[in-house]
Amino acid sequence: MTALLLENVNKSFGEVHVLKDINLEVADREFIVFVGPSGCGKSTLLRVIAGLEDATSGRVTINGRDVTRTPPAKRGISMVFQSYALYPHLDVEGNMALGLRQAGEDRGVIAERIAAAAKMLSLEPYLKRRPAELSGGQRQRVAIGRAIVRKPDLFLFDEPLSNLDAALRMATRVEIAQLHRNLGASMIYVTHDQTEAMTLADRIVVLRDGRIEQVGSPMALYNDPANQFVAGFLGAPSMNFLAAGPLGAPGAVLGVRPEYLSVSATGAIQGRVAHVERLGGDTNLLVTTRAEETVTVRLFGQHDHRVGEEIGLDFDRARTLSFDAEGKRLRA
Amino acid sequence: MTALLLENVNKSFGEVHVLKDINLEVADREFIVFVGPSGCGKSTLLRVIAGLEDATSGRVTINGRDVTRTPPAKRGISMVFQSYALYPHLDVEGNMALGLRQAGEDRGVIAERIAAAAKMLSLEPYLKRRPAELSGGQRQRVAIGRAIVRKPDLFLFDEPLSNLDAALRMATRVEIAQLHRNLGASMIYVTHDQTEAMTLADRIVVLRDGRIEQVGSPMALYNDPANQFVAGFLGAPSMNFLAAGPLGAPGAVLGVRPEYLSVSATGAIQGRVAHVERLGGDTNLLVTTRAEETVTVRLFGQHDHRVGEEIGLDFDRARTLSFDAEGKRLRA
Amino acid sequence: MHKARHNPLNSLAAHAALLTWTAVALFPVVVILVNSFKTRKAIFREPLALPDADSFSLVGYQTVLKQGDFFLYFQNSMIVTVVSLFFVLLFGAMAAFALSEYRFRGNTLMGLYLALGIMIPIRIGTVAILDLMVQTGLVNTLWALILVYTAQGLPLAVFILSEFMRQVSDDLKNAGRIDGLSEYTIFFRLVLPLVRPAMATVAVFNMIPIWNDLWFPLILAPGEATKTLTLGSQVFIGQFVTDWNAVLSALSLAILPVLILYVVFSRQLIRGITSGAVK
Amino acid sequence: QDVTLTIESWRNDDLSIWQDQIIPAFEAANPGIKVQFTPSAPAEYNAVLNSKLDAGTAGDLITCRPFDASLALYDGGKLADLSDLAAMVNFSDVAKSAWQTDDGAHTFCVPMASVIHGFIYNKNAFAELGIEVPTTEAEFFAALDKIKEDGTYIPMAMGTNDQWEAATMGYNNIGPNYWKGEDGRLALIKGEASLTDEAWVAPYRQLAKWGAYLGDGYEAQTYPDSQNLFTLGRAAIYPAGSWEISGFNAQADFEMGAFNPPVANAGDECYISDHTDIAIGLNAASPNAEAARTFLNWVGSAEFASLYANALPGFFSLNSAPVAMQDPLAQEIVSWRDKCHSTIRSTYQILSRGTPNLETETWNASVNVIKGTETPEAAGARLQEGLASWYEPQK
Amino acid sequence: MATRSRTHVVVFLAPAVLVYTAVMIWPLFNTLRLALYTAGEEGRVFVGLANFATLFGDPRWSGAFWNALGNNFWFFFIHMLVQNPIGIVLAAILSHPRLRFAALYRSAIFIPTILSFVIVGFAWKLILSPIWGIAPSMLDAVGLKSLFAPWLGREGSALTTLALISVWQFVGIPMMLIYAALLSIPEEILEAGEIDGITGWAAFWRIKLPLILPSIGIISILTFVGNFNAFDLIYAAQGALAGPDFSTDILGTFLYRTFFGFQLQLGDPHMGSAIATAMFAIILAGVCVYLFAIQTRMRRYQF
Ligand SMILES: Nc1ncnc2c1ncn2[C@@H]1O[C@H](COP(=O)(O)OP(=O)(O)OP(=O)(O)O)[C@@H](O)[C@H]1O
Ligand SMILES: Nc1ncnc2c1ncn2[C@@H]1O[C@H](COP(=O)(O)OP(=O)(O)OP(=O)(O)O)[C@@H](O)[C@H]1O
Ligand SMILES: [Mg+2]
Ligand SMILES: [Mg+2]
Repeated sequence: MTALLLENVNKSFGEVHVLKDINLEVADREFIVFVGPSGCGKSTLLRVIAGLEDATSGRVTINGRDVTRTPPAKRGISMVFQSYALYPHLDVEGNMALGLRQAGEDRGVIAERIAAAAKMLSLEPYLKRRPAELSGGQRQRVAIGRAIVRKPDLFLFDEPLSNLDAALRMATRVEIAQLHRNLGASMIYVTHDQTEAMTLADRIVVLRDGRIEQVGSPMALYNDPANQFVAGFLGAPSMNFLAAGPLGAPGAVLGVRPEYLSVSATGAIQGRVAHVERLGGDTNLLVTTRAEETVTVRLFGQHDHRVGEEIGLDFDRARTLSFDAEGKRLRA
Repeated sequence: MTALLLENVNKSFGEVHVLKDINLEVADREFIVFVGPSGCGKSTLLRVIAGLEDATSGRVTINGRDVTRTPPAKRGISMVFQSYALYPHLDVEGNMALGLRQAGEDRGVIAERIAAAAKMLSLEPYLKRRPAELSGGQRQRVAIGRAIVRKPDLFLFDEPLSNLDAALRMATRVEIAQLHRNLGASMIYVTHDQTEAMTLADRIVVLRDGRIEQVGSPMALYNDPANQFVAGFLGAPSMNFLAAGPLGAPGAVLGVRPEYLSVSATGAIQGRVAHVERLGGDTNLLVTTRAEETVTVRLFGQHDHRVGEEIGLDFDRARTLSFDAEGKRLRA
Repeated sequence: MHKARHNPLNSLAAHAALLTWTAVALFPVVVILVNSFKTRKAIFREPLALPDADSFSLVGYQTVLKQGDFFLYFQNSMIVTVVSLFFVLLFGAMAAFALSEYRFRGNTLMGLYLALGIMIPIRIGTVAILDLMVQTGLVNTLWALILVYTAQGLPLAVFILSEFMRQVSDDLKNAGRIDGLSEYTIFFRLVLPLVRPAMATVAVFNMIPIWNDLWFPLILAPGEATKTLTLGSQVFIGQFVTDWNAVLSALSLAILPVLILYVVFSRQLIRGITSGAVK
Repeated sequence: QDVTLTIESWRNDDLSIWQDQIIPAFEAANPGIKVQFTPSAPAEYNAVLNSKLDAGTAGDLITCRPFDASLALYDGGKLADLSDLAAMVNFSDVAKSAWQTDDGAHTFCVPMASVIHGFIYNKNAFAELGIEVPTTEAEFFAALDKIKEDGTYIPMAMGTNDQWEAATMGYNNIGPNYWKGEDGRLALIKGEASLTDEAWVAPYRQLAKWGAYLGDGYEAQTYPDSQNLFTLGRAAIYPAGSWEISGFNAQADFEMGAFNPPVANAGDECYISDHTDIAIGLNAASPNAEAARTFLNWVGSAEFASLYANALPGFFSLNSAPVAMQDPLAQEIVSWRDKCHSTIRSTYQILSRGTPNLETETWNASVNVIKGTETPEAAGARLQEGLASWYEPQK
Repeated sequence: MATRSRTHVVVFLAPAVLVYTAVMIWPLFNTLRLALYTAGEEGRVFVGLANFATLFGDPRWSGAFWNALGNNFWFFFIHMLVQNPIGIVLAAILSHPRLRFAALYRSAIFIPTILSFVIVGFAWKLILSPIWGIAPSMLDAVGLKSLFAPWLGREGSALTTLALISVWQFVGIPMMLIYAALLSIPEEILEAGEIDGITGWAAFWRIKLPLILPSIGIISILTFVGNFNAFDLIYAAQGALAGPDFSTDILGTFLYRTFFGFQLQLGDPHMGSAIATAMFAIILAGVCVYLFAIQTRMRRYQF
């Protein structure tokens, strides 16, 4: 079944056309991640799905029901905000209960659901605390808890981890993945973070300037991007683009991921090391080629290259991608 | 020469003892990075060096001059704040000039220095704009520019990149490294970000709970940590710690970095794959061992492991570290 | 502490400046209070002296307290002040919420309309207001006063509260919407509790003119049963009055209640005002 | 079913006298009628009363200011015509003049009291300094000089801060001797005299000399200041209105005497300002007109006259029936009626109907003259010009 | 949410708008309307703008009006020049992060603001009274007796004295507002300044003051509206005649005297309304100048 169906959704704020003909189908239990540069319309799209903004045109269907004119509360969704948006004057329990109480749920049912959510999120010791008395990670979990207790068909997350520090972010990422597995609900997740997108998504939706550029599984997008934008956007360090001139079709651009380059004295590309980043687990070389292009090489493990060193780089032709001058993928 | 010397620096806020006996020597032109968990005292230490907080006891010497009682402006330092702390009412030029004007510098000198800094940071087109009209990355550069024009002996950075998005952060990181090379000043840099710490630092100072845990070059800390805390803190994904029981000394803990584990049917550790994170360039496997420990394995490139799969893991004994029950490194 | 940063001389100067102004601010109040406890002669001979065994006298307070039913007046003043504040806050907050939260045609115009009131002294509308109260039969009831004070307090309340409400996070209100809260519940359960400090600010600013007003009680509710404290004590502040014991005592008595009300609201006021919204 | 009558008044000082003496006396004699006295502050009385009358919420009985303020209310239909009230026969035409239409055809308030101007002095101080009570201007200024020389007392307690003090206790106190009381006043109204005439300028000339005898900083001295200065025994002479008597009796712990405004030369005829000040009328919209008339008849009775005059010494009855008063100071002052000619304040009737308002201008001129910021002649000229600008007979 | 029901907007606005319109705007409008009429033989007569012609054309009226307006500007000027700077300085001192007893000072300085005008007028009249002698004897104590004068009674000084009393009473309001604005300046900006060597007064002039300019703008316009509506203090201290010799007459007292009458002068609602209309126009003009000419040019900073 389709959890969510967007048909020709458009959204304008006055003059500004922010979302352009969005079509998307999200399957049941699917985990969808929206990525794209800042301002491309990710949050807006999420808010249109939530019903916090009305689409200018187009149709939103959730679980087979047309909700285009339905208020947020009746759409069977939950949303977790970047700022958590916890009710500061209510304790953790109150935060989770408010929506249910409003809906007139039975007291017993409310208590039960809160208990279950608190257990799942290890929030039991904090039920009586207010948001101000919680750490960032705990607040994050409360926000998720508030979403869970409503038992929605569709979860919406708008950059839920961006306020957390690195370590916590990693841990919470794993928790969210588990949650998805346990709850069996569909999720739509907006993020800026490569790693989150790659690791959490069943499918990634790449947005750019209010349009969907490509939709697909993380590996499909990584290995088989539809265009130069998607290719460059995914992967860190990002893909090297070389004027293909000497190596391929004239006018075309050749894309090589940094990890597909290898050091070899006789390599096709000759250059000198401009900068070395030693990350412990791997090493990035920034190499300035003869053609004055900068190429990033990613090597696994620790390596002894030094700045200024002349090196040659080789790569597997089979693993390169070509793009035309407009950035469209040229398929062999 | 020593750019900075900290001798037995202590700092308490009322009852709370935040910095405990800090001793540190920073050489001329050195790039030092402070890392450590949130709240460990990184910012406080930086502020003590800057003179924004007074040390409760101990001595701060900058460039051979005891500055323990000197106000910030007279210490020959510059500081870049996490929030940039630009003067919102002044344009870029004004932001850079204010300190010099206050110090009564000659107009010509001021103009010259600003021009030089703007050139170095590619800020020339924006000199007449105010901070509100700049993007995050540009603001960041203005903050750095403001620090540069003062020609300090010592630069202090408090998480200068943490408000930037991933792409910009990567670019600015490289710029800062170049800046360090060009200016030839000493720099002290606080960050949460692994990659920044590893790539920028000449030496990393690991703080924990107000104490220095270890000081050393990034690779030295990565490969030869003094204790379990440092070992676990550096590296992403972080080091696996296994009860060494079956494999080594009883009571001890064995540390293995995820990238030193390899998949091999006959491996010493048997387990099943609990989760697979496919990042495109590399793949992380979370494996639950027979001993119910979770082990992270980092594989270069893309691999086809599936959740639930039974696998064996092998590792190079030479590359493991042992720690005693208190977390102290046990050296062979 | 903070030796490198802070100069003790500066802090001394700061305290000196503040103490000076505090003295200036409190001096007249102290003069009134102190003299209200003195005999008439002592008030004139040594206005700055504290009352001693000779000059101590409560005659002023006795005069004042036997002049009318001060307890009743006090109660009336309390009711009028508190109920008016309640309506100013409630209606003002509701209107402010509508103006700050919803984009609708005429929003700005409505904001301007609601601000007109601070530009014309409401006193000149007295006759029309009295007419209105006569027609509605509210003359000589506390409701007449409450209505006038409510109307009079609304413009400033709307102005201040809408500034504050703009600062309540949109995400929070949206979270409420997704949780199924109605717009009313969002207002009462989420927004109102969060702007409490601002409400205190408005309360303090409105409380003073209401409590101290002489004009409307005189015209709309001069009856014995509805007299307010200020109206009740004006007997001593009239033109032909030389009984300074009574005057000073009445003034002292009039200072106290506002002072107490102020203390009640002031912690919230400081918080409200320092949360930086009246900018 | 009792009827309750409400009285509007500016006399909040008299609240307890009404409550304790006057109202009980009336209620005892008239069962079934209750009376409430609800005064407001004098400064706001006119504004408040007008608002209430316009809206129909004013009390049944209205305390009447003299002349135009009440006349305007009558013309506006707010006050009932009381010409036919039985008790009106108890009042002389002069007594009623302040509350009649200009042609004297209709009377709309029952006169209650007049106040007399003069000087109250500290008998102890006069005795101490060996000063005789002055009867002529020369003696008056000699006395002032003597007090000033001695320095123990401020010669005269008066301030200019409140303005009306200078006009009422100054100009209108001493003026009638110059403009010959009613003769001068009526001539002015008819347009036969002018404010630039010597008779009207001379009082300013005397006032101009007063400044020297007033206390330090008299410019900022308020009316209560003046009262306190005198009752605390720091000043010797107080230019007074007779309404001060009860307050002064309560507060001063020395003996007081009074003298009427000294005349220019010994043996001259003396004139006093015996100003019809307060009356009471019937709200035309009162639903209790019957009971109110009963009350008004009682106010016009000899019983009320005696009650009121003794409760408030200094408010002298306008009733034709003689009133015996206990207070010696009040007796002294009222005795002037016998030796001098009475008149009312010059500006109150007719002459203050337009803008600029002659009364207000007189306040202003009196203050200016005392302070020396305007010469008496200039003041007279300015007032005359203002009056002529709207008052036909003076054009 | 353009397409959904909007009844709640109406519900939220209705009570305030109803009460405000019925009890404030309608009566005020009804009164201002009187400016176009005058009292004739048979009630009210429509005279168009004749009342305004009188107000501005008849030298007696216009003299009083311009006098009041001029005094009002002086009154406002003193507030701007004394009250607001003192408020700013006090706030600047108070906002010092480690100042002790700050809450105490703040409350004490705010106390005059909550007193009624009657009390303020009375208290200061007593203190400045040459008779009662507090001010003279205090000046005497420091050997400055010669400086004393009956300030409230002199034409030259009465208005300024009253303005200063008003400043005394209301300095708490700008202080609180500026204090709030100062506290909202992020600590890091000030610290950046400190590292740049900008401390103490330099920090105040070069960083804090420019950043609180918008608040100062708001305070100025509030002061303007407040001052041009002022009435009570003058009335309480000097009476409706605003003596001596109208030297403390401001629009508020002029309006009161005209509208409600005074002593023997009868109230004239028609001329009164004309004055009120003129006042309204002046205040509105001031507010518009602020809104359109000043506020739009002033930058507000988001920290
Ligand atoms: N209420 C609004 N009125 C006008 N324009 C808006 C509004 N909300 C968003 N926009 C514009 O719509 C575009 C998309 O905004 P949106 O918040 O969806 O971006 P985003 O992809 O979420 O960016 P980010 O990654 O920075 O959160 C932006 O250009 C933004 O300026
Ligand atoms: N002004 C202060 N008063 C009291 N405690 C303080 C103050 N400033 C910092 N602390 C405490 O000192 C400790 C160290 O704070 P610090 O800001 O140096 O941490 P940090 O390492 O910079 O953390 P983060 O990574 O979160 O920025 C924390 O526990 C903090 O609560
Ligand atoms: Mg977004
Ligand atoms: Mg920090």
